[in-house]
Amino acid sequence: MSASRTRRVRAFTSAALGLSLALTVAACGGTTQDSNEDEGGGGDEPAATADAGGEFETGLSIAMLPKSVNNPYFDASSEGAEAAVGELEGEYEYTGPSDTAASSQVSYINTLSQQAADVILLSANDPNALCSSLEQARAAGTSVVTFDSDVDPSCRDAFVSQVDGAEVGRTLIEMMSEQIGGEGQIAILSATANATNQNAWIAVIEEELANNPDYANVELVATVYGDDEDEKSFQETQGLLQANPELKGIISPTTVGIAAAARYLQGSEYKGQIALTGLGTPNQMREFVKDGTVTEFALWDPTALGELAAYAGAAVASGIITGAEGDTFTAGELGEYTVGADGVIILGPPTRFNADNIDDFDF
Amino acid sequence: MSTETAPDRVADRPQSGRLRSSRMVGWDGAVVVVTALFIVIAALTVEHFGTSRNAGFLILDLAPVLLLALPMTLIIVTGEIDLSVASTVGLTSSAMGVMWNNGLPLETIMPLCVVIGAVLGAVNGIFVTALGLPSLAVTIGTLALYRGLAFVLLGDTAVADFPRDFTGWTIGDLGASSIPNVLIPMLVIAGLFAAVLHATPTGRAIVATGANATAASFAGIPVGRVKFWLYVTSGAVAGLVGVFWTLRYSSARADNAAGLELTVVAAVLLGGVSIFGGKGTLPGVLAGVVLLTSLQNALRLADVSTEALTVVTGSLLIVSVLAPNVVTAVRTTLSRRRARLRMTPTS
Amino acid sequence: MTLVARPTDSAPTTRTGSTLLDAVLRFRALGLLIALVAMVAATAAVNSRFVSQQSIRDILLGAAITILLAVGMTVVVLTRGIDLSVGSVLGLSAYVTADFLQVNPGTPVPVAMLLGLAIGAGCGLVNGAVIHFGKVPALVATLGTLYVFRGIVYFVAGGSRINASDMPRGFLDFGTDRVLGIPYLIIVSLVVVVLAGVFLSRYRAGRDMYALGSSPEAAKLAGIPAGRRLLTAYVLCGALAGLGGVLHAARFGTVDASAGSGMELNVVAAVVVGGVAIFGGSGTVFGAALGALLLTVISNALPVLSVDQFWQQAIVGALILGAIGLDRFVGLRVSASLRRKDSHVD
Amino acid sequence: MSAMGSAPEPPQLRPVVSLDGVTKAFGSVVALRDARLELFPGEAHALVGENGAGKSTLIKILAGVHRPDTGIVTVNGETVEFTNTAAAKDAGIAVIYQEPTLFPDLSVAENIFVGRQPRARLGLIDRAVMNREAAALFARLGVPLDPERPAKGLSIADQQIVEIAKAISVDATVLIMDEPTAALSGVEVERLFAVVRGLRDAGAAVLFISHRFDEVEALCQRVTVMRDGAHVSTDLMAEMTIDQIVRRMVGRELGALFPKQDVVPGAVVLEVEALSRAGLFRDVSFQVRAGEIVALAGLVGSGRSEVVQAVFGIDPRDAGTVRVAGRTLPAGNSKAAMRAGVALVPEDRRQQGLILDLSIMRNATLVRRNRLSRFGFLTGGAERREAAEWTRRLQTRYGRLTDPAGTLSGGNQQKVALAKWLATDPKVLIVDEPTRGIDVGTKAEVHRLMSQLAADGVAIVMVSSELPEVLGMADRVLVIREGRLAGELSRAEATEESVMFLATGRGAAA
Repeated sequence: MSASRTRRVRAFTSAALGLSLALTVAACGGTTQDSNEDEGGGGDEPAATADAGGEFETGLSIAMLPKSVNNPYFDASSEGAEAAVGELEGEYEYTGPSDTAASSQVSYINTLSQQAADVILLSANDPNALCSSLEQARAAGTSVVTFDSDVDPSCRDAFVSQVDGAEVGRTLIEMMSEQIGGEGQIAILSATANATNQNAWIAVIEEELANNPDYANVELVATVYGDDEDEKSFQETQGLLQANPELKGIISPTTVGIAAAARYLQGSEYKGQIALTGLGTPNQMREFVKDGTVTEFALWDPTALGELAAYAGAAVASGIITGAEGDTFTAGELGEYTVGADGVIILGPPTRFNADNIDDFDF
Repeated sequence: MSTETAPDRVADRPQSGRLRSSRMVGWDGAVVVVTALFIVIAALTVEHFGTSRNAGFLILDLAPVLLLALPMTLIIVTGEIDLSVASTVGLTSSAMGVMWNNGLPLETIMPLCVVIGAVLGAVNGIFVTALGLPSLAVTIGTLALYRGLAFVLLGDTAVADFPRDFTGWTIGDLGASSIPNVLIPMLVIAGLFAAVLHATPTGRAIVATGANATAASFAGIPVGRVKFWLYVTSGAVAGLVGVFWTLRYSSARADNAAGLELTVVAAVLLGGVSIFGGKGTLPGVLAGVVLLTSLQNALRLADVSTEALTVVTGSLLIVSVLAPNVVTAVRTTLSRRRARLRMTPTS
Repeated sequence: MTLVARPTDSAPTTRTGSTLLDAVLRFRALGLLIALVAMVAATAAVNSRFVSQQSIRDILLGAAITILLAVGMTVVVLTRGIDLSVGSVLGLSAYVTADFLQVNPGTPVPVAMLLGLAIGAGCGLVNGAVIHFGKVPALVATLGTLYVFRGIVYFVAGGSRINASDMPRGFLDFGTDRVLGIPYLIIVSLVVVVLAGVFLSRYRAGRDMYALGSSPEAAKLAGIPAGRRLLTAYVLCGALAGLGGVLHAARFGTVDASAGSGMELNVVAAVVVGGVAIFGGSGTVFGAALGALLLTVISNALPVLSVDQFWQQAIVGALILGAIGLDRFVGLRVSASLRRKDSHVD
Repeated sequence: MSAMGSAPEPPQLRPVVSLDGVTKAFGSVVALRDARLELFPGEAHALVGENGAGKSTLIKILAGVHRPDTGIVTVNGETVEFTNTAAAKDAGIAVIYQEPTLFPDLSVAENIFVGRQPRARLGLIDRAVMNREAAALFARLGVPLDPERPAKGLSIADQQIVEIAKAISVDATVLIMDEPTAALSGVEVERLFAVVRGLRDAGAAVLFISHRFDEVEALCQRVTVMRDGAHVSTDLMAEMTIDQIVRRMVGRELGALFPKQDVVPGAVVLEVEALSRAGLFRDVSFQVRAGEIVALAGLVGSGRSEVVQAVFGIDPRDAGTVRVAGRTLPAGNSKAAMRAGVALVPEDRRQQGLILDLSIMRNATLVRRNRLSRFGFLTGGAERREAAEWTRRLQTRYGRLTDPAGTLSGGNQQKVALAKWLATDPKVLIVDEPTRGIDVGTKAEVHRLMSQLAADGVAIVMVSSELPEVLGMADRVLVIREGRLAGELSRAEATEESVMFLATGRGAAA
């Protein structure tokens, strides 16, 4: 019955189109990216003014929401935050998804805002996807402080940055240049291609290479992405070495990448031939520093980062700071910090780890 | 008198058929009751669960699962499966980002996404029906392929600058109420699918196809065509979910909805749909979706750890198939025992 | 008084068909090899380092674990089953073994491997029991245990990661050391492939796996102990995934709760590409191993060829579709020609 | 085939296998009630009965496939309870099923020896020995089959030969054969019988199920008749005539069974011209007039079902035309055929005719679902009314309309299958084996119904393997042999001999 068949076909098609059009809301003129440019940015700044000399409130409920819970880096941050919350006599909770999807974090933000948490300390999986739920949470009275990985400045009160991005980039290229004797080809093994932090640091490295005469003989030949997966980082390292026979060194500004690359070099004929540096944790890298695969690498202290984030969060919730530039607060033993532009609070310069000092750290 | 077909070849069919049908009525009914009970108990015992705001969050969370579960139910009822739905969501989301970056108006992009989804579904449909390949293998293949293409399109970047009019509406509420805007269209679509499955000739054809494809084709049902259009529908709905997902999180990303196919299949099976086809009701599936998502919501609110969520989802999936089997096995044993008791004295 | 005879008096002289099918099967393995060689040659043309000793060793190392899992998956798929939980089993075994080694650094490598095998076998037993006794379809059951086992890893591991420095030196050396230039891991995989190949082709229990997948009804009538064989298949698959976990820990030296996530897709792809019929009954572990090798070569070649790495997953998907489509096409052609040959209507 | 020379040995005292008072029910369908059988060493025993008499169920109980609900099975005087086929095998019982049960992916030799392949050192299978032994078996059967080829692609006859080789390879004390000769040629049957006689003379008991009475006479000493799942009689073959046996199988005289009324045929409704499909049938042409019943006779596997399926459009056709009331039907389009007023009640009602898991109501209204809908919706009322009406007209017995069709007895299932097509008010009704496996009473009802439909002007095409049905019902008989139309017989010309002659291309079997 071809008549009924065509009828069905038509019914399917029209239903499909109808559904999509139903969602298309009214708007006729055509909403394009260009018509959208004035949107975004400049969110509602809190009207309150900072009470710089104020005291921290006690009994604050402070929750840390990491990118994913099964990550030792965030475990270390959580330790610091928990200690700080203990100091402040608040309630601390560490919760989050087991995967690193932004949508999973949204559910947790919603849950925390339902539970009327006073402060959410967030390391974001996506700079934009979380904004709407963060706004809802803030409207319900929750203070949001991001750390490690930021969201759009309009959807949080403050961002605790592990480090000044420019300084990380400079440290990385400096270490590399020292290790390869100031000349030769280098490559970068990064995390994911849209990782905000890594991309910022890589930009600094590229700028240094272009403008700083110290690095005139250093050439960046490739940037590859290991997606923060062991296997992938392994393979990308192999690929780098094969594709670039003249390669002298690899910078891996991510903890997963540097460990995977070190492990690969350790078991290959390139051990000792290729310099490897980047950002890694002492516990992960101790092995490779001791056997000479890696000479020196850097990182900030994630525990201190968590601690500072917790103090910053409590400061916002207590009205000590609003996130405006110039606000100051005291973060326990870490000392006094000043809020910079866009509500950014910087922890401090990265620590360099090498055979001499690595045994002093345990994280 | 010729070759003896006899009752033997498919001997235990009649019995299992009867038991299965009574179990069916029992199972999806049971899921509806359990879901209702669960929500009442959770509202009473879990702090913040019963609030209207949480209900709003819950509805937004379950929307994609629910929408994808509708065509998935129909496909599983025909005895096939579509594991590529979440990847289709990812690919349409990526496509949406790319089109937006290229300056297309959203009003064009959104229907286009549905069409793209339908085309992706049609690819599945062609492999399954025209080439006669097992749908499990085909859709595992397209699961990888579509997700891969999503990354090829958009890489690891995200497109986020969608207009607030749209993103706001997606997560917004109806007027001053706390009923999300998406609830009404969602219910309409669900009602449409329920009507098709349970009260139209097409629905009869779908059920017949799953229960016995040979007999269905002898009854003049174009089995292949039915399946093909279901895959197209599944793709179109996945495209719609891709639009919804992108606007809800104001973020078009290649990895959007990764792994969601498992939740969808779990919810459908939990709702009492037989993985072998031929049996299943949409009210049961709706209850399955609500149960699964509200359970996760309640566990999160009760600060139960993520690992428990994972274990619960997996266990529910197994139990939803295992439990009816155990019930059937027990009943068969009992009825056989009864039959023996009845027959022994007479012989 | 009845009409049941079919007097095919035509002398039964032409009863061929074996040669044709053999040719097809050989063609399948041959096709894989050709694809493999072509891939390697093309990449080597762009960059000769791709065929250096180090590079080949890297590829084999990369394939070793996938091959191991593909062997187990082959056994299960032969019986018309599937095991989607292998990635989670690998993760569980990798973490528990690494954790055990952390506490007991003196443990010899073989004991660690036995531990991984045991953990995997336990998981496989759960799968097999749910599938056989609970009559739950393999797809559903193992999809469920994919979640459950991963949940258990999360539970055991939490947010901690076991680093290279936490594991005994000897164990880590096992992950990188070689005999006669061949890394241990490759040797382990090859031994497993050969053993499984012999088991499947030369032992009654192995042949039963083919029989079960080829025709479950006939298997029942033939009195094949389906339950025991199915349990064996899933235990074997789980055990190999468990062993894979130990190798994973030794190779990467870092284990956290997400080890092996999503690996099932690659393993299923390897098996399907390797010519194992997804509905059971035919295929070999050697084919599956070749399939795993081909996938590894491709993923290693992409960065060398400077192809956007995002293509990798799409290529895996396209390969799955291509492999099952090709098998179907060839199968149809063969059965059509057999039908023509066999028919009594000219 | 000549009867065999040697006189049968007198049965020994103790049966090697016996069944007593065995009942077996599948849901509401009782397959066996009080079945009895004794097999003695050294005897070949025939088991006969109509389809659905319970022969296959009885065999499957002996083979360990089914377990009896009640009753006793003994082997060598000891009560046994087979929990699986392996247990029966161990007890020395080998079965050749009527449908070959081979593993398509395994080699022929392996199919024979699966589970008990010869082993060499370390328990490794010794393929050389296995292939040699298989080749020896084939030599014994006189068939040149390659032991190393896969079973995939073997013809039905060759598959059956592999089954036979499998059974004789175990040196069974009891050999059960369920219509083993259905697909074999005369030469192959002779060879098989020679082997079976050898086994029998060596002391094995043989249970032989066949519908070919010449074979039964040639091979067996005793014959057991079953009807409706129960034991009817057991006698020495020599003391029975075929007429007596048939009467006991049917339970009544033959002549009265088939009441086809005489109808003056009307205009030609169905015209089939030069229909062909590669490998299945070729150049089949016939016409059917309104009010006529035309039988398609022929041996199983001759291509009759394939022809009618191509006419209906379930299967494609390579060449030829089909016209209904002058309009040409497109190839391979069953919907067009349905719209033109063609209905097909297929051969296998469990797999093709009905959807057993669905309710009686859904089955009865499935093909009319579009007509019964209002504004595209089905609310259930119309379906219920229609199903109730047609099940009443066909005097179908059921519990509730919402019960699954699988709960019905075979006869009532067939009535539902008929009902769903009769409801479409067909101009051409094609029925494939309309009374296979249903009880005698229902059989008569179905025949009366077909006769009535013909009288009402429906053109009926009936595929049937039962000669009495063909001879009793058909106005004309078309005989198909090996995919070609071998001849056409008028009602007056059609006899068992003439149909058989055309069907086999030679004299009817003795």
